[in-house]
Amino acid sequence: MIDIQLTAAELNSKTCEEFVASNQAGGTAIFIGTVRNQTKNKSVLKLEFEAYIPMAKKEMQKIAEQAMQKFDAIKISIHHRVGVLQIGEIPVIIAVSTPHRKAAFEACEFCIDTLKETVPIWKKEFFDDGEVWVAAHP
Amino acid sequence: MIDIQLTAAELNSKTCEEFVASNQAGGTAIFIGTVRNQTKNKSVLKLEFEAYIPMAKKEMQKIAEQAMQKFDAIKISIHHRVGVLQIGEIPVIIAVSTPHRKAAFEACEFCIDTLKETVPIWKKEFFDDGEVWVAAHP
Amino acid sequence: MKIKLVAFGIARDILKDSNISFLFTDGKTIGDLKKALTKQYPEFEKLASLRFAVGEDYQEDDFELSEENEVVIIPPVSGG
Amino acid sequence: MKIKLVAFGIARDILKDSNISFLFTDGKTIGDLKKALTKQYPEFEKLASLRFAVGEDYQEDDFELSEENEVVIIPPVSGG
Repeated sequence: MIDIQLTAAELNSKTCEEFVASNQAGGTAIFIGTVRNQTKNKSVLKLEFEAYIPMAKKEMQKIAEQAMQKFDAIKISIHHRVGVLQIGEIPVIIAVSTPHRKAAFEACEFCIDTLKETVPIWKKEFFDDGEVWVAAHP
Repeated sequence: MIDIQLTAAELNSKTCEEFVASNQAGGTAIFIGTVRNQTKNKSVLKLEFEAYIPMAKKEMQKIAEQAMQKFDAIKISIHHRVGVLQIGEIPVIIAVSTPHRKAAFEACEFCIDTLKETVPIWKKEFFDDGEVWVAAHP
Repeated sequence: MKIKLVAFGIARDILKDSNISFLFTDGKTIGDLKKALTKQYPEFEKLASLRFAVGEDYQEDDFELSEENEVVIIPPVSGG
Repeated sequence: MKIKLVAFGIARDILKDSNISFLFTDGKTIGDLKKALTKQYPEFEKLASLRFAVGEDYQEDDFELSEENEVVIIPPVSGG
């Protein structure tokens, strides 16, 4: 079972944890991204995420399906936020339940790594002296 | 900063997540163990955990300190439960925040792997037809 | 061929619009579009990557376009 | 030497008590204790591992015991 959300509302890890709960699960791994107060030693004021929403949801679904197969996961929940986020807020949560714990870590890491490569979501960092689209340039 | 708890009370991942929250954190990895309804294809009715409490706390503290150093973690929270647990209940939660996500996964996995090797806690599985101390025999 | 282009992130900044109608005459594939687009907007060449989507899926350089296609420019993603 | 032994988990089942006073005459190290204990309670030999703690820390075979020590038997752990 897969739960994908792309939303402007605040994310809550409990929602993801409860979705992936299962009597067959021996372990659940959760990754929670948070907005850091700095990047490359520069102070970050806030972030803004924008997404090509229908395709982003489709790509998130694909990642979850791949992870289900590859790691024999029981349930996967991927939530991503869009809009303006302050320091300490949560842009992404990934929760995976599996029968054994090793696979839970592997699947969770696979999902966040792949999400960062393929899902059409863009992050802009705001500094004192300007703003920049993250990772746009080499 | 390190937060160690060994308790008969129900565990809550939110408590661990909130402890490890930090403005310096880019990622938080959480592992949640859950009681499975079966082991080696045998139905489990319930589990009971007992601990040599002072030493178990000391060993949990040692693991967290090692992980802090080894993976440059910001904060670590390790909670373990003792007593009788029903299917689906949570015996262990480990939360780690780090500046970058890769280290969060590595540190979290290190903590649960090491905990299972060194912390004096014992799990008894109850079946229809008896009970067994887990991992006691090769 | 005249194509409807949709742009997000830094691609929108480069086009100075989130939707434009783009005319290109050499060829009809995504690869051809990329060449024509980069020629007209050289800033695209400085990006770490440049991908295109049609029908909410990534499409490769050899994908053949038709005038009905809406092509979405996908600059380097940075979610998570 | 007479040592106070504390037992958890399956070790308690083997000793049939969580606290016993154990007398052994050959040697004075943890290794010697292990030998004497296994001789008297052969079931310890079937365990996947057998460790001992003094002062809330694991101690190796060469650790020298004295009569004041409380030795905790640590059968294979299975937390998490």
